[in-house]
Amino acid sequence: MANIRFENVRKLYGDHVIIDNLNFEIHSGERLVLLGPSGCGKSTILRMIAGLENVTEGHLYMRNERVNDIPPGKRNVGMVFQNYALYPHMTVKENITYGLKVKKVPTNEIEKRLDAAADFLQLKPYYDRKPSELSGGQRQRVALARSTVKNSDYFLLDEPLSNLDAQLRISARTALMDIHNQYKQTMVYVTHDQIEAMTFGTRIALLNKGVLQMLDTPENVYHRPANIFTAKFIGNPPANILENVEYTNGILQIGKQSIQLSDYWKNYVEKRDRNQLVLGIRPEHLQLSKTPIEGSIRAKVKHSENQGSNFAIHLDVEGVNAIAIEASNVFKDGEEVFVNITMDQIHFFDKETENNIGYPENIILKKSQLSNRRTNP
Amino acid sequence: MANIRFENVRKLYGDHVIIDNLNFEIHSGERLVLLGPSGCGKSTILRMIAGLENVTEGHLYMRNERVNDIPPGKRNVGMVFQNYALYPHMTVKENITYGLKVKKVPTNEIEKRLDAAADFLQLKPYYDRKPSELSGGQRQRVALARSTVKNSDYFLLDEPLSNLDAQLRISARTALMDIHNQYKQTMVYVTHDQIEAMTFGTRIALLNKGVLQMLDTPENVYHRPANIFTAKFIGNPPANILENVEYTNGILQIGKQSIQLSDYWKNYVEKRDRNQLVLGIRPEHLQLSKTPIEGSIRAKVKHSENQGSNFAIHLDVEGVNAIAIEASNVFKDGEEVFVNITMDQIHFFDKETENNIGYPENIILKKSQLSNRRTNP
Amino acid sequence: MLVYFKKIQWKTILLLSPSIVILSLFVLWPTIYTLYLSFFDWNMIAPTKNFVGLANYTDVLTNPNTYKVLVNTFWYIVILLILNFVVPYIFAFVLHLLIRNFKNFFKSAFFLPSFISLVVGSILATWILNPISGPLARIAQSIGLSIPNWSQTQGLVIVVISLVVTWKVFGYNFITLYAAISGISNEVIEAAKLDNIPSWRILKDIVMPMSSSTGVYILIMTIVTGLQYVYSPVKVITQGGPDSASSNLIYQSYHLAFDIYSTGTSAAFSILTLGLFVLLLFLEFWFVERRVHYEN
Amino acid sequence: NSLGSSKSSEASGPSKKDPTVIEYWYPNAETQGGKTVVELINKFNASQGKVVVKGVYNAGMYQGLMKNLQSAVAAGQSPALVQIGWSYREYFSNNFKYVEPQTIIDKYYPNDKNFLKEKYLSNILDLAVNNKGSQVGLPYSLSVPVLYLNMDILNKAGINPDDLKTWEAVAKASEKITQVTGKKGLYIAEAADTWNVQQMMESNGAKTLTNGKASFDSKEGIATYKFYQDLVKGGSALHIGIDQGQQAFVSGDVGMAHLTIGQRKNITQNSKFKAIAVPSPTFEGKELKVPAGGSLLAITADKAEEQKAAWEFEKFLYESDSVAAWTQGTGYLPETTDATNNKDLATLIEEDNMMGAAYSTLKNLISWAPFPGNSGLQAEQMLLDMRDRILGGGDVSTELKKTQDAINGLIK
Amino acid sequence: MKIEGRLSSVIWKWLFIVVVIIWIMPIIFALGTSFRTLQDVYNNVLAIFPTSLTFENYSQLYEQLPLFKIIMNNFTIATTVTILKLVTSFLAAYAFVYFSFNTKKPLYFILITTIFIPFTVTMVPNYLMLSKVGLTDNTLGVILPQIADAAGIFLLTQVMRSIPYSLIESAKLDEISNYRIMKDIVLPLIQPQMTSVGIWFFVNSWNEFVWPSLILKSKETYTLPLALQMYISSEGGTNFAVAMAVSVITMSIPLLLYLIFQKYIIGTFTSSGIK
Ligand SMILES: Nc1ncnc2c1ncn2[C@@H]1O[C@H](COP(=O)(O)OP(=O)(O)OP(=O)(O)O)[C@@H](O)[C@H]1O
Ligand SMILES: Nc1ncnc2c1ncn2[C@@H]1O[C@H](COP(=O)(O)OP(=O)(O)OP(=O)(O)O)[C@@H](O)[C@H]1O
Ligand SMILES: [Mg+2]
Ligand SMILES: [Mg+2]
Repeated sequence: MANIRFENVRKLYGDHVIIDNLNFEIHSGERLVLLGPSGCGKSTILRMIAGLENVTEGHLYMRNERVNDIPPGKRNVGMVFQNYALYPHMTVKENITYGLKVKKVPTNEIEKRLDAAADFLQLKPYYDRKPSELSGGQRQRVALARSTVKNSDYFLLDEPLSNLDAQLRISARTALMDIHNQYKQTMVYVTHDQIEAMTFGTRIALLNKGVLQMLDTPENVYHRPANIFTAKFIGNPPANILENVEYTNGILQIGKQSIQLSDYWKNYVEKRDRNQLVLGIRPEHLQLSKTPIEGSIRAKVKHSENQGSNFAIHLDVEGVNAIAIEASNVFKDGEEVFVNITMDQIHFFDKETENNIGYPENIILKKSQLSNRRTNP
Repeated sequence: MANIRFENVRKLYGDHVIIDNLNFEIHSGERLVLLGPSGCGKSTILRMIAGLENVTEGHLYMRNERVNDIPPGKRNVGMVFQNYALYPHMTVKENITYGLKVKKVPTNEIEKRLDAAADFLQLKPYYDRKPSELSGGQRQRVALARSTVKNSDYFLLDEPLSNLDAQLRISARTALMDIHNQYKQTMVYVTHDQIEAMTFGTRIALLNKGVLQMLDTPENVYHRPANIFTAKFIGNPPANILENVEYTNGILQIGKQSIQLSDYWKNYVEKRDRNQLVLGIRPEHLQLSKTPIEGSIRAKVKHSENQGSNFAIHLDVEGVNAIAIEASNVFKDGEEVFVNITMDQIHFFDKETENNIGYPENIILKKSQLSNRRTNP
Repeated sequence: MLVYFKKIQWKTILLLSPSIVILSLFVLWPTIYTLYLSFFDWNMIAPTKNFVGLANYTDVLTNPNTYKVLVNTFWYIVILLILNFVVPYIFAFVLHLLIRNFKNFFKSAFFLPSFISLVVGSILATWILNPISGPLARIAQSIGLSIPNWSQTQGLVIVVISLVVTWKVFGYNFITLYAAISGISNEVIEAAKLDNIPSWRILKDIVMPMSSSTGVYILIMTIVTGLQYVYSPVKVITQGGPDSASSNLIYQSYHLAFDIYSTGTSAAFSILTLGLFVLLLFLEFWFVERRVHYEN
Repeated sequence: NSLGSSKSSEASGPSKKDPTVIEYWYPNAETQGGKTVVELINKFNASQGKVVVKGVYNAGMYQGLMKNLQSAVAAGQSPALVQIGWSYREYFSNNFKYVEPQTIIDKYYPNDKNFLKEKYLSNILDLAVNNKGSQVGLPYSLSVPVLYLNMDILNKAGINPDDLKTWEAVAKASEKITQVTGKKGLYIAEAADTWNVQQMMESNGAKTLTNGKASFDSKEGIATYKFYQDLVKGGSALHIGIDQGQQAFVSGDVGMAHLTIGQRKNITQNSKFKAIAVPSPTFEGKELKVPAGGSLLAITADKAEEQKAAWEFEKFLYESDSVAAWTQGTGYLPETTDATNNKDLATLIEEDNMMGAAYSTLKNLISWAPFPGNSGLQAEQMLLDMRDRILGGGDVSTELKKTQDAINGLIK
Repeated sequence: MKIEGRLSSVIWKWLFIVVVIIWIMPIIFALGTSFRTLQDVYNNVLAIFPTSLTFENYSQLYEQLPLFKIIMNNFTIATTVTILKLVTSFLAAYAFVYFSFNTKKPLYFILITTIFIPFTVTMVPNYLMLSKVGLTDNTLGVILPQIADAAGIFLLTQVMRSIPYSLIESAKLDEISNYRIMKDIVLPLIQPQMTSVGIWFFVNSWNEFVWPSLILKSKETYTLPLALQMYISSEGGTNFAVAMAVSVITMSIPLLLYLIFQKYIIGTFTSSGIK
């Protein structure tokens, strides 16, 4: 039962409150991805789990035991530090195997693990180099290799692939999943790469300023964001947020334009008795056409961005910026376009609390069709 | 004329050849993105431009002047180091303004630049912190701010946003573009983020093991990869590469299956007199259907990956791995599907040289329609 | 690495010349002069110097006392290395990483005796450790023990004199090593802690190598200045006795020069001592230096 | 010192002719009459206008003074007047330039023609004559070893101080003290010289030197060292360095101490017990001999003016009042015959038991092992090492033989 | 750090306390002795604190010596020596670490070798040299040879070599002059070592005895360690009480300076994480 539980955890650095009253549980053997803006406290959480940072207030449980006072070495945690923390005076090989040697793991076992790690991280040619003679990405890989050979119960990774190229990152990620499937460690993984978050995590915890925003499966985080922050944070480009949307009698007033809400939404919203709403919709759920369609609204193309496999079309919708994703770009800058909104895919947020007001039942059904969960490779 | 030209540049570390005979020019005022696998020599190139690393052999020109022996301070180069290189004993503010103060830039000018940089990088609350009291991403932002305030002729950025969250990364990138539009420095930008590379660079230089693979606009690099390496490296997921494709009389033999080549390709390939070919096609140019279509080939779904806005469907095509991108996932693991290949979007590579054999004229026309270049925001 | 500095030699000259001038004038030149004197039989004041070739050297090398002093010197080095290198290293490590409170108190308290001269330290030692009527002896007597007659006991006298030197030098070595250890990136040590590496291995495998550039300094200074510091307590307490049992190379060359006025043999003795030290330094550069971790 | 002297000559400005400034080097720490030296200098300077004496204290006793003198002379800057320890007599006279006092007298002060003969006992004057027969200087401080007694302890042990005339008796008393009181019986000074041992040896009929050759490896020599060694081995005598030894005695932990008369003040002032002294013991049936400690005054000035000035000052120092002050300040014995003209001094010698004990041995004075030539200092060191070895348990006869051979090897 | 850490840290703490007591006791003993009469010292060896407080030892000193002048001499010498040593060492170390020139290694080796040269070798030739230029009995004559010490170069070179080079590179890119790099980057980073070696230089120069005793003749130019020698004698006995009074004065001045700046000094030793 290698779980982790935060109970009313507070963490201060001096006077700065970094984490304020954190409560959540990481299940044994899951791969939890920690997401959040820079400086929100991700590394701090990892460091508290590792025991490198003391918990200012509250309780931290691991294996259902309170560990506030257990030293780091006794927690059986492996960790990839954000800035690597390699031993500068040891070679790559020594860096990777040092911990095992001290633990008196048999030499052939050490060699086996070393080879396996060096293999998937392509480190073999650098065994005898010192960290100072490596490139940034190579150093990061050594850091990753060092903690994978440890086979610990808990495995904390602080942006372990941020300095690797896309291809290597994919293969490393796949290898990490293989390792996880084999050893079923409890993994906590910090990343800024959304695709990594979506594909790697069994659950995602989204933090902002030390406060947990949402903790759910990747599908739910993406498709059913709990609040505006989540909707805006997840997705690249992020969800479009139209504030100042007025609801009256089934009609949404967006700036000077208005659209008719579908019936199930109308019922749902009316029951909630609100008329000041925030509308959220993902770029890929906006369809553009050159000619008006029933229920579409006018917008102007500001510019478009080639993203390789598709284009991000930046729009001006009633003075608000919005982005749509299109497979090909047939729009000229400044052109007027018509935006069609898929009613199934929109979110409404409370203007004050910024929380999602929820979904009518038949949307939930449809969304769940989408979230046909991927099985592990 | 703040250009940079490498002429037969070789760089060794001890006995290791890092860069072997590099020849290329970076135009004055352009935004060149340096791409390449980890350890290929990107940072080394930046460091040679900055003058921090000497050129073992060959000539490096800046402003059309040979600079091999010009000290770094005289080159007017700003640089974001991959490992930040912040001054540990100075506060954030001091770190950012130190260089300007020494240069005796007037105080109000310093304040202006500081504020501007701190603004777009959201650093204001941390002015009086030491680097050791910052999160990883915050440190990176300080490093970035420190070099942006410099307003130098050359601006070298070594993965400057790798530790930032997606939203901040986008806004920082946009701000960097604004700065660039204002000052028109010559920017060399190292990144592992493909979207960043595609959206930020006016040109992309792709390196592998110190050898230049391709140097062209993002569109051309994406849509007309010069060789197999480029095709495989660019794109996420990367292009599908089917080796061992036999060409005979307009028919491509792929494993046990065969497809008819379109006429223009047939003519083109025949003129080149080859029959051992490598076929490349991007995942988004594979269409899947549950029922066979004219010219499609059979494949098996291995598994699918939710990437947030779409799904990556991993296929087994005649024993070779391939990936297709679909907006929604209607396929079950293990199901048989039919893959339709868009003839306009395929690439053929020479089996030996691995170079692209080129395109028939009418494909060039069609592709250029796609690459309707984005203008700057 | 950077190569540009090669060109601006005048800056190098500017920065180095004060040290070079002063050291040449007050150390190098006297040394050369001493080398010259080592070939003469002279006492500095006699009007003529007698050239005696290598006689002074053979004198020194055939004198059994020389070897006695050499052995003493070896023991001084061993004891001083333990007390002034190994122990402060451990203490600095423990204080930095294992102790949480009163850090500043301990730092100051360890450093405190460094402020006192060795002459005073030696006088104090003579009194406090007087085996008949010193305070320690009185305390020992009251519980039925007695203090050994250390100043007349071969071996023990070296230990006690080393302790006096340690009393003064320990704090400086400690604080210098502490500064080096506290400069080590915390995260590297944290990485080791996570792996449940025992503290002594963290010290041996991580902290010592990573602070080794300062460590080398302390190592060498412990040997070199340690031996020079021994001079004061020996002079004050034992004058090298009993029967040269507390003498070392430095004291002996002083003794030859100023007690016996044998300038030539003293010069030869000093030159041989210097040669021995340089050999040690060479060995250090050979064996230790390559394992020292430098950032640049 | 050139700076210092020019400064003091300016200070005494108004006189018509600039006074002659000379340096006088002395080793007297504050505990050893340093204050008296300064008083005497001041008194002299105030008494006349022609000569200004600048006193220079040299730390580290005669040894330290010699070291500094060596350097100064090498640099061509010798002082005018120096105190030279007796043990340095030969070394000094063989290596430094000095003027015999009689030379100066004959040259400049014909009136003082008989000064030396009148002022000193001949055995005392001879102390300052080197092996080659040259009068190196004039005796200045005279010290002899005496046996200090802690009467509190002796009374407890039932020992009569009058019985302590021989070393044999002292040895018995020492054992008795240890038996009765548990304290240490005897401490014989172990300074960085073998002065005290020499007293024992010579008083046992052994000769340290015969015809310029070491001769202590004799039956008597061996017997003396054996005697000393047995004392230490027996446990009642203390074997310890001089600082700790005198500390132990003053603190009241030792019954008897064979120390220089120079310690008189220290002992009387700082001890709490009743302290007296008896003359150095001799061995049964043997004549008492005491080697002279202290120093001679040598004139090292080479300019006529300075030589004259030095002599003027020296003469002042030998005036009976000066000698009396000196004797009282240092605890040394008066070296001149007319010193007792000073009433205070006369009463002191008469009434002070310690002073009296020392004074009574003046007639037994011999000079301090004057090994010839430059070998003296090395020989002294060898004797010292030998003492350490013997007291540390070495075999007496082998050690004596070895050392004697080595010293004679040096002298040859 | 935590439970087990706590146990061993308690053991260590007690060990430290024992060492501290041993370290401090002699100082307290010296302090106590300086306020007792010599007779009291001889006869109540165990009493650390005076049975009857007396300032006699101090007043005796004050009468016999130009105490203020002596302290000023000492101060001038120690301060000058310390500053000159720190400056020259720092400059030389900087050149050795950050400049490259072809004779660097041998030159460095030679300079470091001078640390090994015992003072017995240099003492007399230096005396002869200085007396030739008339610097005997002169403060400058005491100062000059004391500056000739390569230990500072050695330490600072070692420390500078452990500063991450990228910091210097970053400054070089900004065309920061060497002077500013020294002042703004290198100096702050090696401040702990500068402080410790600076204190060490000061204290050792302050306590230096052998050389001044050779060169200083008149009481007006004396330093405190020479004053101490006036109360030490094997012939007349050592006046232990007065000697301790001199010692207390001698140690209390640097100690006082240390205590005044303690916050600052010890603070520099806690600045962790240069890298
Ligand atoms: N001091 C050195 N000695 C030997 N090899 C070195 C040294 N420094 C760098 N290298 C090698 O040079 C190659 C290029 O390094 P560089 O830092 O330029 O890579 P990079 O492209 O920036 O990689 P990354 O994306 O991982 O940062 C790497 O393979 C690295 O191992
Ligand atoms: N020693 C410190 N003193 C004060 N504040 C600190 C200290 N260390 C970290 N912080 C602050 O704590 C907050 C959380 O830091 P943390 O490193 O956990 O962020 P993070 O989520 O890992 O960010 P990033 O993605 O940029 O690495 C940051 O705002 C940081 O400025
Ligand atoms: Mg972080
Ligand atoms: Mg790099």
